Amino acid sequence: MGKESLQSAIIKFAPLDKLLDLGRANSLWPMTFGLACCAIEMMATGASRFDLARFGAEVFRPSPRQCDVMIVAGTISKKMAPAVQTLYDQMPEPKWVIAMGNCAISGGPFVFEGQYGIVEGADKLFPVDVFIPGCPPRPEALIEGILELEEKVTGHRRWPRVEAV
Amino acid sequence: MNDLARSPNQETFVLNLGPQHPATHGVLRVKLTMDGEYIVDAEPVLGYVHRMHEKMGENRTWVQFMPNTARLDYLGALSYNHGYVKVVEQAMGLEVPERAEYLRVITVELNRIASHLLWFGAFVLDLGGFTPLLYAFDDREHILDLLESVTGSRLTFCYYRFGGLCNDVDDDFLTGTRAFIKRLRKRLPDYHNLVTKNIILINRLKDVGVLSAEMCRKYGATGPVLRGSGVDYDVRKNEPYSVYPELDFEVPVYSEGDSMARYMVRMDEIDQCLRIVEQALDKLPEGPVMAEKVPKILKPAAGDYYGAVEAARGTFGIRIVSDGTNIPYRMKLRSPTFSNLSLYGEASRGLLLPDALALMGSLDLVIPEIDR
Amino acid sequence: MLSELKSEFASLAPLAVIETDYKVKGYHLDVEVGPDRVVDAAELLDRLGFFLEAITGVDWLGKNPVGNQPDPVSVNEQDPEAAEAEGEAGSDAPADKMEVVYDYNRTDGVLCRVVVRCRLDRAKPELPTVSRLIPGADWHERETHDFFGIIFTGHHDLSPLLLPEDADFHPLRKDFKA
Amino acid sequence: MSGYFKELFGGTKSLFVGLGITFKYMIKPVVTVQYPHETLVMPPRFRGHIELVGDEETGAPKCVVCGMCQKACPTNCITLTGEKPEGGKKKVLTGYILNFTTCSLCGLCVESCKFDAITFSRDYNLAGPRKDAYIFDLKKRLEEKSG
Amino acid sequence: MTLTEPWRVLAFLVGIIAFVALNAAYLVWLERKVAGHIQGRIGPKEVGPFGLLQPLADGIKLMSKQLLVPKGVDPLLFKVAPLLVLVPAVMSFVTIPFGENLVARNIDIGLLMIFAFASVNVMGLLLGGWGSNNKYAVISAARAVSQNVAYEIPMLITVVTMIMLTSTMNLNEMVIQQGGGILNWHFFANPLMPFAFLIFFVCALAETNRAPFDLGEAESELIAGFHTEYSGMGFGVFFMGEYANIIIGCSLAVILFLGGWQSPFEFLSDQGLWGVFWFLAKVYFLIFCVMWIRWTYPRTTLWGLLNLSWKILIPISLLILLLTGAMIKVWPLITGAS
Repeated sequence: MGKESLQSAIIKFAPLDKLLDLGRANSLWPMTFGLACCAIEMMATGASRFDLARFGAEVFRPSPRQCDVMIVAGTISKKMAPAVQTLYDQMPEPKWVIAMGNCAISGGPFVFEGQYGIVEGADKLFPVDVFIPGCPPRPEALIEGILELEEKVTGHRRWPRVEAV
Repeated sequence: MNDLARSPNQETFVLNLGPQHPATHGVLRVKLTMDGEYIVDAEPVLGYVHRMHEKMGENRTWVQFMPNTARLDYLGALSYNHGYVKVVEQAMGLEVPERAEYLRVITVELNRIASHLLWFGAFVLDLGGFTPLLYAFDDREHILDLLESVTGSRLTFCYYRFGGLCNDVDDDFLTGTRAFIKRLRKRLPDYHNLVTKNIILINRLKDVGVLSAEMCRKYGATGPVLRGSGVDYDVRKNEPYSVYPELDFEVPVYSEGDSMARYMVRMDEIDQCLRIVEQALDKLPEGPVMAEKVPKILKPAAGDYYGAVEAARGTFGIRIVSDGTNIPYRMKLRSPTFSNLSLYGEASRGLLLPDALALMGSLDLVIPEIDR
Repeated sequence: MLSELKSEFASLAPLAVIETDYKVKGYHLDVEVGPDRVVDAAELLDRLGFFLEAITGVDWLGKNPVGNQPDPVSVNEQDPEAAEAEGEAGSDAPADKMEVVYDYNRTDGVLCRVVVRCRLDRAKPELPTVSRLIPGADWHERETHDFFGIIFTGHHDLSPLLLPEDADFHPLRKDFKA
Repeated sequence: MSGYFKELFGGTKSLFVGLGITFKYMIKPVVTVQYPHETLVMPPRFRGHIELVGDEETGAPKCVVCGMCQKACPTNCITLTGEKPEGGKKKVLTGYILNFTTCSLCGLCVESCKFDAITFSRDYNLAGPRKDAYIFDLKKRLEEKSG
Repeated sequence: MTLTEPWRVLAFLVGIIAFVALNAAYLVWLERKVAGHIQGRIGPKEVGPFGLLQPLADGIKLMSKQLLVPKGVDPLLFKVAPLLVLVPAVMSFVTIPFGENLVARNIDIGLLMIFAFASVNVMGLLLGGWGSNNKYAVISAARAVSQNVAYEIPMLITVVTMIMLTSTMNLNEMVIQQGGGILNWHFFANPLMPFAFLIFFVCALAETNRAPFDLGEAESELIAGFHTEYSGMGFGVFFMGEYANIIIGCSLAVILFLGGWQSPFEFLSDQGLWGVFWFLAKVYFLIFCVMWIRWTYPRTTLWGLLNLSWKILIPISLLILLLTGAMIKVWPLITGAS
């Protein structure tokens, strides 16, 4: 459903597209969709110390119809996979996915020989745009992930890169 | 409460408080059969974040299971580390030095305050107030900084070892903790004035989701849920372990059994935890943090052992069955919210939808701990 | 408290009643009963004001249950020794057991944890449900059924609790292959 | 009837007290650390992904390929390859691959290493568009760092 | 600058729609800034200076979003509902006097027209909730209707009291009567007026599903209330409608009680464009209070909400109506006679 990319307009309005991308990049509304421990770090990022609101991303919409980015924060179990797939399909285009934490990237610490319960990585269900490793990653890593997504949407990065000291 | 024994052909509809819902704080699904806005029957459906902890307990060595215990209830992870370490030390008969026990109590109680603060914010968020969550998170960040400077991680700690701790504590942790205690004691009256005394909140919580002591006993509910219904049961007092007997603190008990009582129990527990941390800081002895002769490869004697610890949400019990090798034979994790939630079906019958969510919020659920 | 309990349990013809050392084992009394006596034990403890803490399933494939023989002086210990001897010899010897352990505890300040153990034949693990008496056991039993396939007769709904709805495998059995 | 009025006035009083508190916090300074512009300093014991420690003088990794960390890791994220040069008797490290995406940052590997060859790095803000960027080759990273 | 007829209508039309659109955008910005600072954080900052371009970015994103019409949805109701919320709000700006002679149509029954449109707004919520084939939306629609009906009555009783006091329904006329300094405002006309103002303000809050009464759009219970199924601009129009209704509610409160475009100081009352400044200053102060209340209180219970209206607000507003009526009739007799 919706595999063809949206931008294949016949007449390419470069400045208009750039404006649309800029608008979309600066108001990414995430979905309140916390699975496990990383959800608490996602809430901490929305809280007052790290404050996602500065990037216009603090409107955590509960309904998938009104969000742009799905932050998969936690372990996707096999029982939860169809629900996550439905949520992804319910989101209107253009939509993005951030895989936050090792569990969403590759099953994290719950991968062992003969495991029966979890999907090893969100990219087995739908295309993922930004990966944030860590168990759980610090709130700054999630903000870095959102800046990474904005760089992917607009094509250039407006914020300084921070070297871990 | 109200007469729901309507004629059988009253058309009820099934509402899915789906796996993704802001009020479930995780992936719990509750199948609600509703008659208008009243709940006829509620059936929680679990397993959406089942992470096979007990299966993993059977294919890794005793010390390698440590990170798993922290990922059960990541809000009060240190109590789970403490429970696991305590039951293995009990089985091996290991002696833990005094300083390590005191540091364990200090870090567990700080973690309990952080867990109660997050519950306080999330609970008032369920009731519609957004701001207290941000104030609670602000305080919680201070605790996470303290614990991160000692253990290295913010949420999923792996700090305790069998026989002690993996490294000692430096001085600015101690001064930082005292400063934090002063700061939180100044802010708690604000929380009470903003939320506890608020007439809207009182109307929302008074006589909502009343749990009798008998129903709690029948379902095996423990922790603040049980203490909210008038039963004075706290593992730290009933089965004294670690250095809790040397520290004096009360266990808050309210007998009304409604959501307001459970709310007040947890808010008073924050004060008690502050008292415990303060006393433990004063009595902190010098000395090593790790027992001397801890065997490299741990092999507890064959047999099964049970250990219980007071986690933030209730009694966390671990039943380990060892067959003498260094791989555990069976690891049963008794999580408190599993039993606390099992009474939800019966307790929420006849409630309105917002009251049923207030009841669920007052049970303080962490879903990965229920699904294990 | 313990003496009163032991006398009460005497009427249930338990297979083994052992007083264990709380400091090491974590519980005070370890009672092993047959599958048919489980409901009576639950009813007795419920009457005395205990609450059910947990139900644990253990799969003893190819091993003999080590549960309740901490100190060799326990009261009647015939069958485990016998099982020990020929357990090693036969491959899937009849000794294979599936064990269900009930933990009971008190909340009124008297520190007394009682463990009720019941051993079932691994091929057809079946025992009556206690969820009619103690509603809290409902989910514990469904979960034990999920992981071990132990059938609790009389349970109103033994569908998978933690595993996906259509799960027909029992992951915590020792011979489970993913 | 008196309960009705008492509750009414007590209630409205609590409402205005609540407004006062939020106003007090509105005037208080903001606690935000504006991440890309201002950053927090990580405590010394912060647990980022593990990294090899280079010898002071030669800069070569201290690791002697004993494999203790590989055995200690609960989720076997570390794969070690080393081979013994013909003359010398000590093994030399040729590859140290860390699959950080399955690591749970428990610290058992750092503890099990007797030669202090690995420590926790201080990378707290990793994020990127590619998944395999987080299967680190620690030997190459050490060489780049000591450069 | 008196414009001739067709140009005057065009100018006011453009003015009102620009006022509503700009306000809807920048009230969202103001709300997020106020919420931020109450909670000790900053709010939108990186998008343009002080985050001023944030509403622009939100607008562009919402407009360029895919407009999903889910299967099983009643197509007509689903599409009409957001308009039913926005259009009445915009149209009731026609009779609101922004300045001395700055009013689109100075109709004699301006107040009645505004309340006629206010009731259409409820239809929007109901049809939106019912049309989107979503159980949560149906529950929230039922709640929103019962809440609006419950709070329409005390609001109208208070308005009847004010009409009795000023013996006119023409909004501009009402404001002129409150001329000459702060003491002539109706707020200070007689000791009951502060209570009437409080009741009117609480009803305005409940009417627009805001603050402690947001049971219609209860985020933490009913996912997103009646606009659960709306994506992109459908949700955007609902948002604009909500903020337009808030402005209407606050400006009515200002006109009825706080002296519309009259300046609070005696000597400063030589009008001109100053009237607009005073009017907007008062309206924005009330809007700030609405936001301040929203970020302080939890949500009330449904029966608590209805009890508040039927058992507390209606009796008191009836009492005020009677007492004001008595004061108007009896007071001049006493003072006049003696």
